[in-house]
Amino acid sequence: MLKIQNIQTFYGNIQALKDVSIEIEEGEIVALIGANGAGKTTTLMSICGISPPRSGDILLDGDSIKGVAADKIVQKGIVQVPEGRRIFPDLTVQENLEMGAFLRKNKRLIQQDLNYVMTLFPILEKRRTQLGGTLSGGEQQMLAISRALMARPRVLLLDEPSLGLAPLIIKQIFEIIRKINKESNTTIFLVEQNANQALKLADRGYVMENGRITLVDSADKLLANDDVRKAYLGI
Amino acid sequence: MAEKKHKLLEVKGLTMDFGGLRAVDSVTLEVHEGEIAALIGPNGAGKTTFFNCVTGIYKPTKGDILLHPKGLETRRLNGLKPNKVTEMGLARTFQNIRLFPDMTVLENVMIGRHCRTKAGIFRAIIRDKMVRDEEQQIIESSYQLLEKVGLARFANEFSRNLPYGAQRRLEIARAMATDPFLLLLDEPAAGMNPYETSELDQLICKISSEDKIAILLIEHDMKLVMNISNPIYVMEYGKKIAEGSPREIKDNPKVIEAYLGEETDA
Amino acid sequence: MEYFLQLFFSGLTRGSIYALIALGYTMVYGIIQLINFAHGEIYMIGAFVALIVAGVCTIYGLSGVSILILAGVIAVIYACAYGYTLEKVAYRPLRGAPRLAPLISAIGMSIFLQNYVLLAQTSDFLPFPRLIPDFAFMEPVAHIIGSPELVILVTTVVTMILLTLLIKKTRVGKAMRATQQDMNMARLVGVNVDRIISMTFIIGSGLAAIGGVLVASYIGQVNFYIGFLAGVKAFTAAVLGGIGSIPGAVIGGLVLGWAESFAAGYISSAYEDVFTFGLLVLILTLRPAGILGKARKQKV
Amino acid sequence: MLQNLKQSLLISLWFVFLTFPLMVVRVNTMDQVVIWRWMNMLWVAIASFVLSYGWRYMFARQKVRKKVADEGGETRSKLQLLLEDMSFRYKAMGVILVAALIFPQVFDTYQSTIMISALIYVVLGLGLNISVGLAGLLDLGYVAFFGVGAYSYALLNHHFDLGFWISLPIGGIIGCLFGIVLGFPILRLRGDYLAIVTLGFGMIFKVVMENWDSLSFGPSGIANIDKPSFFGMDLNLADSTVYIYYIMIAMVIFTILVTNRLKNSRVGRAWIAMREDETACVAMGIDIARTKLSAYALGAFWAGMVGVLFASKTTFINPASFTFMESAIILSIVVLGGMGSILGVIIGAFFLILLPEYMRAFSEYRMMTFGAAMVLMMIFRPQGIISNLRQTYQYKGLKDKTNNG
Repeated sequence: MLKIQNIQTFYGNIQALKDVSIEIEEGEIVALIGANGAGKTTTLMSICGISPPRSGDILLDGDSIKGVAADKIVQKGIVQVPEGRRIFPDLTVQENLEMGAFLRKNKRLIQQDLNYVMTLFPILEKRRTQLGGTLSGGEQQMLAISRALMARPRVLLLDEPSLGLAPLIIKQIFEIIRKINKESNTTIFLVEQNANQALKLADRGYVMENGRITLVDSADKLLANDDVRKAYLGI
Repeated sequence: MAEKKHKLLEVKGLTMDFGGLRAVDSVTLEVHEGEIAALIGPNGAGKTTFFNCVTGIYKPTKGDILLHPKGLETRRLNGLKPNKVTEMGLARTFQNIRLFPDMTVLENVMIGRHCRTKAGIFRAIIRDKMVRDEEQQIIESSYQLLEKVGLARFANEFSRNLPYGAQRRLEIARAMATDPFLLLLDEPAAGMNPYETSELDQLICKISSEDKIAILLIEHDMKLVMNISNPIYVMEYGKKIAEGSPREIKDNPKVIEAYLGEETDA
Repeated sequence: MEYFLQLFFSGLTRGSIYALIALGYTMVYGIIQLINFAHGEIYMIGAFVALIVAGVCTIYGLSGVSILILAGVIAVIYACAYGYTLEKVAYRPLRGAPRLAPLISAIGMSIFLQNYVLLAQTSDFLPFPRLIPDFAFMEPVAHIIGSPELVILVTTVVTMILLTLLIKKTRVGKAMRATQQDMNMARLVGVNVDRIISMTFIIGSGLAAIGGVLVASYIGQVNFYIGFLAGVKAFTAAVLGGIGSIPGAVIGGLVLGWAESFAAGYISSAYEDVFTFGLLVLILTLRPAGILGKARKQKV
Repeated sequence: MLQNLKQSLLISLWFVFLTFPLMVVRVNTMDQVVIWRWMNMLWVAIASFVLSYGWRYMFARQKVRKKVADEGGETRSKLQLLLEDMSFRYKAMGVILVAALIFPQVFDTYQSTIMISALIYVVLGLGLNISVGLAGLLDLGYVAFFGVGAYSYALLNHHFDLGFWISLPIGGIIGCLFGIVLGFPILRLRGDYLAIVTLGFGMIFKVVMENWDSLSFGPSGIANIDKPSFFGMDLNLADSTVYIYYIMIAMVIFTILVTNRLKNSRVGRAWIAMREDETACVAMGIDIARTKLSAYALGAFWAGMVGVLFASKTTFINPASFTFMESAIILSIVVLGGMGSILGVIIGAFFLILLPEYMRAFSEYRMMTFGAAMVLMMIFRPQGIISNLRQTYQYKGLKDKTNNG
């Protein structure tokens, strides 16, 4: 459903992505793993239209979305939970969630989804009127995921959802991600440094190094791959 | 190695709070003469914040940072301005490269010489012999540093036009130009390809052995870390969770857990 | 005491006008970090358009508060159109350019607009028709606060309330706040940031025009150059309050209005502007981010 | 094609609407008359229609250029390449110097006077270039230092009968002292805050000069300031203009020499580094406070000095000469010319000062054109006329040879 074909993305003169191709089928969970600075975040930003690729193409259901404005891409159903959460710090939790549904008009359905994410993460109900910036890291991550869900995404892009969180919360968040995938058949593209966790959750995985995809395989096989283990643990 | 080495940097119970968030939680760490020490840990563990405290960019909430230059008296670095810290002999590089993009490669290194040279405004205008000599010396020594990191052929390029890996090495050269006895490298290998990384590996060892500069580095590339550094300190959630030789670190279940999630089957 | 109250109210009136103009600066700055130097000119154009409408009407024999309202509405519409065009022509092509470029462009636009009005109209001060009658119910307090002041205060308060509602409650307002806090994230939830920036310019310009019309009818004259000083002072107010902060702009405007009014009343009216900028230097030295501004921790 | 036409028609329609009240209706509320100037609508429509084509063309060109740059192609203009050729530069400098020296012999006093004011702005531009162009400290009140210098000389001359030559360094030093004193509170400020505070200083200076009658004689200013003396001789107007012209040429050369040396010195590099990245700069052991202050004070020094000359040239000064507009023009010289580039600033000064002078025929339109030019320049050539040239050093015992812009 989402097809990235040989994209090259630059930051100024620095080439961040070199010939990256990724395919994601409907309903799948695909993980992109790699070290810091490998180009994972850039990949997501290229898909979302924030840093459009200079060459190559990105197709959604066969239609090119390369060069389409970021807000139009959201409208097409690709929604990102960016690295570092990026909650609007001076909006309340409720307002943050409403911002997630910015492009939707149907008030009743929005309310319904609001209730849904509150059951998914009950803590958000409690924090409803609090400013986003005052939440703890884990709560912010939950809010960020919920905000993205409010857009009713067809493809959910997650950038390092485990970053800086305690193991228990990571576990909780990964379970929710699985649940979102199962319950609403949302396609998920997960970018992680925490390779083990990500691959356990995903169906398939891509490994990225220095802006290139170096390995593609099913998640189980990648988990067992010696190179992957070496790359991440230096063992 | 049995002989007790001179302790250069001593950090005791360093704590840094941002609002309600404790980014660094009573971390204790030491760097001795001739060492290449490494500080590792998952993203967001507080490593860079630790660097920023030591180099004076942040003022730590609690704890002591003591510098013991050889043959000089001990200095407490807490609350000193970053330029004073650098003057004291402690230089650093940045995680997200911070070169001076509109200056040439050579000029970037020449900036590093600033705190070791003297010419003021009036002398610069008059440009007497001493100033000219000093200037020439800055050029020569900067050029030598560029040769050392393998960037001499780029000397007159704008630094923004350098490839990524070369920019990282330029940052190291620039930091070395301040004549440090201790060098703090923040993710020097980030964004480098394996070939560049192995070159960097050699460069760091060379700096350590030839220039007698002790090194403390933050790094994600485990291969690099395990190859060249000893001791290794591991941070997670702002706390130091382990320290020791590469072998000890590899076998430490806490470390494996920190890197892989809660699994301990590695 | 009476003198004090007089100064108090004249400071309040003045301050509320500064606040109206300062809002435009602060909103634009909050989103694209640009000192919109031409904002004062938008204020001037608003006043001028109002003068033209009111002038034509009075010459054809119409008069009264309703004319002022008509002139005000047309002035606001035109100011909004100018603000929108200004952004499109002079600032949008410069998105992502070095920081000084849009600032120079803004200064250029300010010079351009001033001289455009000068050429199209005149360099003379034109009297603005007196359209606010002395209300009978104001008689007992007229020596402290006059009818025009009352109109200004009521209008600004109503405008501020409407603005607050717009920003707090509406979809656009929320999008504006979100864009200000994190522009790329706003894009990622589907906000058309370009449109929001245009909206910001339009709203800010409208507010400035309201200020322009009020001042013109209060002071009673208009000239192509009035935008400059008003603009500089309003920007000072915005910085005082903490630029980027909407309540900050209001507080900054009021502080500035009172400071000027009291300083002029008790110390020396000639040095009014010295107090203005002296206050600015003082506050920024003590609190570099302004009264309500937040010091942003920069990431290293 | 058709789409372009439609777009241009729409733009034209929009501008007709936009300019309608101001361009068409002219109301004189004093005499109670309204003049309707309907023809203006036609002019606006035609002008905006034509200009919209030009606008589009420029953007298309810029896009092409950007693509070339992305692919690593040559984007420097022919002029820029020529300027990087050292032998050409030396020749050009020689020619310009000779032309500058014989100028007053060939042209009349009026031309020399215009040239003097252009040269004054060259020095002002170069002075401001130190703080804005090199050190990156945006200063919107620079004209205040110019005023300080001018008033210093006027007052010293008026009260103590001090001559031009002795006052010249004094004016510079007083300007410099003001720079230091005003510099202290703003050291902590960054970027736009700095800009607005400096703007405030500029305004304060003007207001104080307008009102402190006992010191500055208020808005009426100080008249009968001595012109520079030439070995005690009294010169007639024409001769003294020529004399001042040569002083000015010498001053420009002196300024170029000094700023050039500074730029290529340890101090100058620290300024540039601070402009590029303050955090990295301080991590290199550079004392930011001292570096900022030195740049600010040195910039003020030139302004003070050239202020003395300005006062002696006009023999009359009042606060009206030191408005924000002046600061804006000096800043525009620096930015339009090319930040940090000495040659660029010189060209920028001539461009901005001489063009309006020689456009006096269209004097009505010149300020408007000036404003529009600033906007267009920023949009289509934000790096300025001359972008900063790369500096090269020779090493390995070779003699230091520099190439600078």
